[in-house]
Amino acid sequence: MENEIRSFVALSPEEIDLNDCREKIRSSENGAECHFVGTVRNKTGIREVIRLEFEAYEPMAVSEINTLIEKAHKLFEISSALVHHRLGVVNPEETAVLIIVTSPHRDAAFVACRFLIDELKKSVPIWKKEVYADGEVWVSAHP
Amino acid sequence: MENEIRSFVALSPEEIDLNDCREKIRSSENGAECHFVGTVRNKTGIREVIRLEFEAYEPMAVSEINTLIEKAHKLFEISSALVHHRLGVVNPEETAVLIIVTSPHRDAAFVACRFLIDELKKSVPIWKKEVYADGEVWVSAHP
Amino acid sequence: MKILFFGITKEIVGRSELEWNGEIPENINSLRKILAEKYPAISGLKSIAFAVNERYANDDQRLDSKDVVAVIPPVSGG
Amino acid sequence: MKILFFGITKEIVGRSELEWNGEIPENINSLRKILAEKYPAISGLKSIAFAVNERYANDDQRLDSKDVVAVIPPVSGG
Repeated sequence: MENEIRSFVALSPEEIDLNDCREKIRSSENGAECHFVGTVRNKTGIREVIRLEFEAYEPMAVSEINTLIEKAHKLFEISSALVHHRLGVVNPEETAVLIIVTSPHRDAAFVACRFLIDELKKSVPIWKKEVYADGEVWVSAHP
Repeated sequence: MENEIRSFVALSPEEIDLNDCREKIRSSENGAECHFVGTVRNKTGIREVIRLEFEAYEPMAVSEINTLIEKAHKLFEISSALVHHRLGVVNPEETAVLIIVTSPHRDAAFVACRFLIDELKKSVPIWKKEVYADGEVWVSAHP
Repeated sequence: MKILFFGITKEIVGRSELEWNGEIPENINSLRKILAEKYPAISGLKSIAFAVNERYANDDQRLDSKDVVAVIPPVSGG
Repeated sequence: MKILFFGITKEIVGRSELEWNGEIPENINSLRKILAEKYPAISGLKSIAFAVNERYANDDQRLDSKDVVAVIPPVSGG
């Protein structure tokens, strides 16, 4: 069916390989792919980040991400979407999240990719703890 | 210097490897990466595309791309940019163009990546011929 | 009724889940008040959302003894 | 003066470059007219831009015998 979307959602402790992920949702009918890669910075302000620790309410996070992909598919003309988020310890320079959207049109690919990362950050039950040499903080927890 | 941009521009007949390209401009200070990948579709409308052939006015194309990267760097808070375009024969499903932008901020990464592909398509002297089973067309050449 | 805790609320409460053996609160808002009283540090957070059976729930959503309720501190994925 | 042709203009003209041995046209606009006359198929294209020494040039840019001029049909990279 032309109007179906291929999608792939994963939460996992393993490192994310971009080329592997692309293979999961590629097709020969789409000219445009937009990717967003969120990587772990080695600093927050002036504090050195040693590692991140991600935790998720896994079944709900997966279903919320699938709902976002369905919304993106209704709003924009996209053919496939992949959202892969790390769990557990993630070290600086590693990929924490990868989003891939394919479409026949680059406009839709960009806008849908942006939509997915923006909404993921707003509503998907995943939490990030930043660990420094001298302490740790659950990001965004306090006012 | 904090305000310098790392950039990498290439026009080449070799296949483009995304992971290799990311390595060329990555740093541990940037949390956001946006990629645009333009791949060759196997159809234009209903015509089956056998292959594309790209040609460029190489020195001018490279300098125009560098100018676009400088503009993007002035307009948006980005840390690095890579533009890699294929030349010669490119087959369906292969990558024709790859753009990578890194930034501390995902907003800047998305907007600058979009800017670079849009402007590349408007002004960089690269030409694409679509080859079908029964003919060929220089894309956009005629009204 | 089962209650799940994540992120900073798991640290505040000291456990990731608990079986609610008392009277079932009337709705999410009642549960919110009970938890705030029992764990004052929760009130110091930017916000708390709730999910019932893996879906976000409004404050007026009624609760049942078979529900799985999740306490959701501000999310910070990505 | 050297003139370079690319894409469809290379096919129309039948070569990728030519050495201009005649009188140097006053400016890009003059050259545009000469080429359109010599190669009528060029007029059928959506547009033609020119570059002088690897930079885009306006129609009033003056030409010199040492210039390298590129004839640029509609670009279609990406």
